[in-house]
Amino acid sequence: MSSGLLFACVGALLFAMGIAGVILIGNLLRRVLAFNVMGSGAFLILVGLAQRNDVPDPVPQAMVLTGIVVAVAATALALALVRRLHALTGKLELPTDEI
Amino acid sequence: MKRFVVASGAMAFAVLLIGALLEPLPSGVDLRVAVAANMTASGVEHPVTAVLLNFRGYDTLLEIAVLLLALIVILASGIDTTSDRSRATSSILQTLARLAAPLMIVVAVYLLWAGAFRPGGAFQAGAVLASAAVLLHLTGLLPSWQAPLLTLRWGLTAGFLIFLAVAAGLLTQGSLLQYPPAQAGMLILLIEVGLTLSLGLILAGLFLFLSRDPGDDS
Amino acid sequence: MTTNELLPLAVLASSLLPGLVIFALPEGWTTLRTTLNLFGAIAKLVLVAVLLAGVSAGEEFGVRFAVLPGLDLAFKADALGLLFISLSAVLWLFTTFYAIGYLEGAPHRSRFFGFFSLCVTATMGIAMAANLFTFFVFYELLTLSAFPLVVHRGTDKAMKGGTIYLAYTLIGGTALLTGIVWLHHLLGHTEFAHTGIVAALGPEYAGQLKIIFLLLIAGLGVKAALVPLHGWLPQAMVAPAPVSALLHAVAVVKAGAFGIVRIVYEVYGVEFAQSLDLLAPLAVLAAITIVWGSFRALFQDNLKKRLAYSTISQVSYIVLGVALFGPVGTIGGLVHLVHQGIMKITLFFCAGNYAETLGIHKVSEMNGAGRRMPLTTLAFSIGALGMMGAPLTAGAISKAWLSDGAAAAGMDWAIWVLWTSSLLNAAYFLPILWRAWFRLAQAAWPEEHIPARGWRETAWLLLLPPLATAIMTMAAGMLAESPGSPLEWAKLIAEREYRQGATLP
Amino acid sequence: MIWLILLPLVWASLAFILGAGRGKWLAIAGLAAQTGLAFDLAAKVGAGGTAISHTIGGWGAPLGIDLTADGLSAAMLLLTQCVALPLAVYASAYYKRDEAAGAYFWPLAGFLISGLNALFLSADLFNIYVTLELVGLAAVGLVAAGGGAQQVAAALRYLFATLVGSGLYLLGVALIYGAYGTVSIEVLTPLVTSETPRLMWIAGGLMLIGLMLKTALFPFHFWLPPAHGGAPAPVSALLSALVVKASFYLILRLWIGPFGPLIAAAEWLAWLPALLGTLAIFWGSWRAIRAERLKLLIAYSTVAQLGYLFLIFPLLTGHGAIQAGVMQAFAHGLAKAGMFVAAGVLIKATGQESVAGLAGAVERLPITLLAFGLAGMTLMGLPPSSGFLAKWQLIEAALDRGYWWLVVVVLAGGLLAAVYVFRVLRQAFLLAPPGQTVATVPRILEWTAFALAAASVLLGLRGVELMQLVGVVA
Repeated sequence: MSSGLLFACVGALLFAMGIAGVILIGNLLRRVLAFNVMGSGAFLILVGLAQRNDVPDPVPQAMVLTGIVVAVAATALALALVRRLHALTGKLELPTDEI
Repeated sequence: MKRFVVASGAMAFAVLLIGALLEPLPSGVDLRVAVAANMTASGVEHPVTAVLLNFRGYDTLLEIAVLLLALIVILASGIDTTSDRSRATSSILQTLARLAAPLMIVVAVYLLWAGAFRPGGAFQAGAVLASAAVLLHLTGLLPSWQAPLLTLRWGLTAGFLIFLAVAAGLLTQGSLLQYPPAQAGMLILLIEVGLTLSLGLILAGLFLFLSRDPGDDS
Repeated sequence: MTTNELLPLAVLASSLLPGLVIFALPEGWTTLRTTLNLFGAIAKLVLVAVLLAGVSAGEEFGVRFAVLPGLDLAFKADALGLLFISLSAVLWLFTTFYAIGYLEGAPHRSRFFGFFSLCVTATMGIAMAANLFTFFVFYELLTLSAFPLVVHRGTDKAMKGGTIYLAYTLIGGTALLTGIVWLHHLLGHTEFAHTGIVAALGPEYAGQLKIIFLLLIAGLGVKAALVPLHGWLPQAMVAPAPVSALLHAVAVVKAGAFGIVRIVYEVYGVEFAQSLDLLAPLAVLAAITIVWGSFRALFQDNLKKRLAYSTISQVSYIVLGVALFGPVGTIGGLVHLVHQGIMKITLFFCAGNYAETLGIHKVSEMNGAGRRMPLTTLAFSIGALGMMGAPLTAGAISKAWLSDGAAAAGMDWAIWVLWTSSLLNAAYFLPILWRAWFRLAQAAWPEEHIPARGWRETAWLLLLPPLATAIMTMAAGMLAESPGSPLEWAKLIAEREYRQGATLP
Repeated sequence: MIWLILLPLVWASLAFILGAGRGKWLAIAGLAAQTGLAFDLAAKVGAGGTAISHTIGGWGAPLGIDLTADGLSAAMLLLTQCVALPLAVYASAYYKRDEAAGAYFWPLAGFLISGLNALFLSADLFNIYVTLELVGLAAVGLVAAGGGAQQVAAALRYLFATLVGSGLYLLGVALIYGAYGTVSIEVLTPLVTSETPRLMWIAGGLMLIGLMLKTALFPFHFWLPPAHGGAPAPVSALLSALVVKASFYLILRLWIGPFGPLIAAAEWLAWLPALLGTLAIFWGSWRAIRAERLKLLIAYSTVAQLGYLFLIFPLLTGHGAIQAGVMQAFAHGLAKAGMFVAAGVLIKATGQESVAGLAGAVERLPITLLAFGLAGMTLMGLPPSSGFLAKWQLIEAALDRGYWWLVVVVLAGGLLAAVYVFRVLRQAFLLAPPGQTVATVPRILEWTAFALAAASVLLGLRGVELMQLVGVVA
């Protein structure tokens, strides 16, 4: 197994863990972290899988850089909203009642 | 029950995906060749930077828009306007931070310049700048930010607008972001300088706008 | 665009444009609103007159627009359509006068007249539709624009009536749409044509065509108030009198009946429909409706509800006439489309006058109304006698042709149906006339709004329209054989609808 | 066509620089210009009969990124600008000066619209991911802007849904790049065959599920009603009319593009979206019929109406299905925008959020009610309206293939829509309760609602050009 493929397999595991976390975890801070784990998994697969014959491919690397910035933006936004919710309700979980 | 279902579902998905990853792949396009072939025309020497700011520069343009957007959303969702609590910080930390900050700026400039031929570039440089600001803030030297004033708003958007202006200006060449090979290096540097500044401010803003404690703990 | 293309559009515009302007008018601008209304109504009459002259001279009027590739919004003013158009246009004018008087000082008049004009526009569209798609567009537009009129008063009772109305018509519309799209799918078009279009399909489609016929008739039967789809009509009588008069006696129910005429003659073709054995069941359904409607009318104390059940019964005369295979029945049905409209609107105008002048809503309150309001009651009597088929009225002509048609078609049972209905008509109308003319009035009227002044028993605008339509009822009966009468026009249509050329007695 | 992306970015940034609550004229002027551009592009594509492309940076796919405007893209761009312009006019009068919710409306709306335009034009899977995030984050920001706890909670729920959705999409893109070394749709499509590796199937599944989550297709609709029902009226309108359509467009684009061979190999797959669409129609209508709050009713109606869009998938192998889908997208886009802004006027004027509080509204706000009624007509699919044409085309396409149950679903959905639309209208026609006070609202709010609703009806009289445009493929 080439190192790239190994990265990709780890990425698959991370993605699965992350998405399970986003679905299951009630605490919003931890849910944001789970989302980041999920994103990292996708990035690992993108870079790892494209790395055929162990020669790196700059295109997915650039894509991952773009993806990371987008993820940073999303994370910051999520954290801001979580803080806002905390300030307004004093809770770190979404209300369960459906409107 | 739900935990079990979701966890086993995720597990099954991972197994399925890894199984598929291990299969032999069809022969597709190999962009490494194309990138290498066009490096000379790209205006930079590092392939990742070439992809980021030239071949797929449009992605980067939109990416900066996303980052700026995130900052605006944070402002829009409402920031606390309660008074900033003074932090008890030791003078040793403050002194160290005062020493570190100029050094970090130098590092940022180096990263920016290095981006043309080795790993580095505007985003990394901006991140270092931002972390300098965060460091100063955490040691109590830089107050957290309130609703941004005009100068700050210009600073936050300048990098993006420069990028946009260059991109649109190059429409005269035939299409968006079509750098003439001769000036490509210059223009990319111009964009990167603008971006470094604005990205530094935006990233710092993501922290400093939120860094007000309305609560009573922590 | 040539004049012949523009004219059908102008007929639509003559009610649509005033309607749209009226919506935007402030409530207080009564004069301008009235002027617009009357201008539209008169302009429409002029246009219709031009069309009538043209069509009888053999000219063709039509225009079409593509809505989607392969789907056209198409209009044509043919003889059959003009029958319905002329009826609606004439009665619209009278109803406009009546409504101006009826609603004087009432709130929301801009809204009322706006939607009223829309309803008339929709009716014109139905009459001039040159294919089923166009027909459906205006058919549903009529459904919708009549809703605000039904619930105009805004009371809980009005809402209940409106909801029932919608439930029936929307579900009916869905059935109709299903049939139309299916037909469009089979044929690739749904253009109306003399002697029908579906015969072009091979015999292997007979089963599908029967189901489509059922869907179409079910959809149209709701508006035509065929039993058992009639439940909405009595409930919709909560609407103000002009609405009941024009829409529920003429436009809406006739739209259904007219649709059935188009389907039988110009989509299926009467001969082809007969060969599929579709006409006899339709005739039976119409017969049941005729008897059942008359029977139920007997037990209604509320005057407007009694009239509503009478409408249910009478509209099915048209359907019966259509379903009687043969030109004589056709003429009877078509001429009744006009005659029933004139007679029933007279009755509704009068019912509105009783309610508006004296507060009379029930048959049991009618005692002595004839002495207090002789002219109104005279008009009412003419209308009622016409409904019974008394000699010299329009009703007599309809019934005579229908009976002859039944005999010609070999359906003698239908004659008995007509006789039964006439007897029942008499049974529910004569007591009203008896009470009005020969019983003494109560001490006080339920709620007297308009005091009598000399000759003027009620407001002029309320009195003149029923008198005019009553005179028309008599005229249509006595001058039936003269050129330009509804009967002559119906004969013209029948000649064109039968493939072999009709042999008229 | 590139200016359709750049212009909103420019006015969004300038509006941000101008400061909180400023920049509305800039935005309206920008949108007016964009509307002109969108019409121009549609005319060019329609007249030329072929797609128009723009190679960014002059590199060309697969190294660079291409923008392509075929009939479908041009139509969606047209819809976006035509809805956004009236909404901008509406919003400029809707937000009071110094209202917190409106402080950053203009920059956020600008980024949202540029994201949408970029998405509709992009022919590059990874670039589409970035635009998806641009749209998603801007939409979340608009929901959260200046809101209370409920709105922030709704925004968070929405944020996680949209992030998971785009995360799944991104993983799909990663797998595709791994398998074929390109993310250009044009380059990729001929490479994919039915003997594609399993990776491609997984990628397709992930992207489809991710995008369905973002489109709020049943059962992924959980986030939509609180977000669309809780946001300010212009935001709800933008979200319901346009944002959910973007991910639908993308599903359609992928379905008929790179994933075509996969679906041809397993035709039963097409029934999955149709089945979910059917459930969405019934469930969404049912909840709309039961909803107590007016805006929640409209939001559930969106859930139901989105279901229609997914009914076209089993029909894509025949004729006219895409046309039906685009017509439905237009019908719903215009009508739902009109309906939400009409509801915004009603709520602003009466101060009541419940359906029951509407009694007497027809006397006080006739134009708004007329707008609501016209929009409702389109949603019910009654003629003459674009909703009717969409339904007609859908039924015909279904009959062509002999799928009778789709016909039944479409017709039953229309009747259910009538139930919830007339639930509102009926209430509005009741006599006003005594002592009710109605605040005056700017007339322009009423008229923009009317314009949108009227457009949704008028399109029903002339759909030929639009359908010809949609017929233009690369």
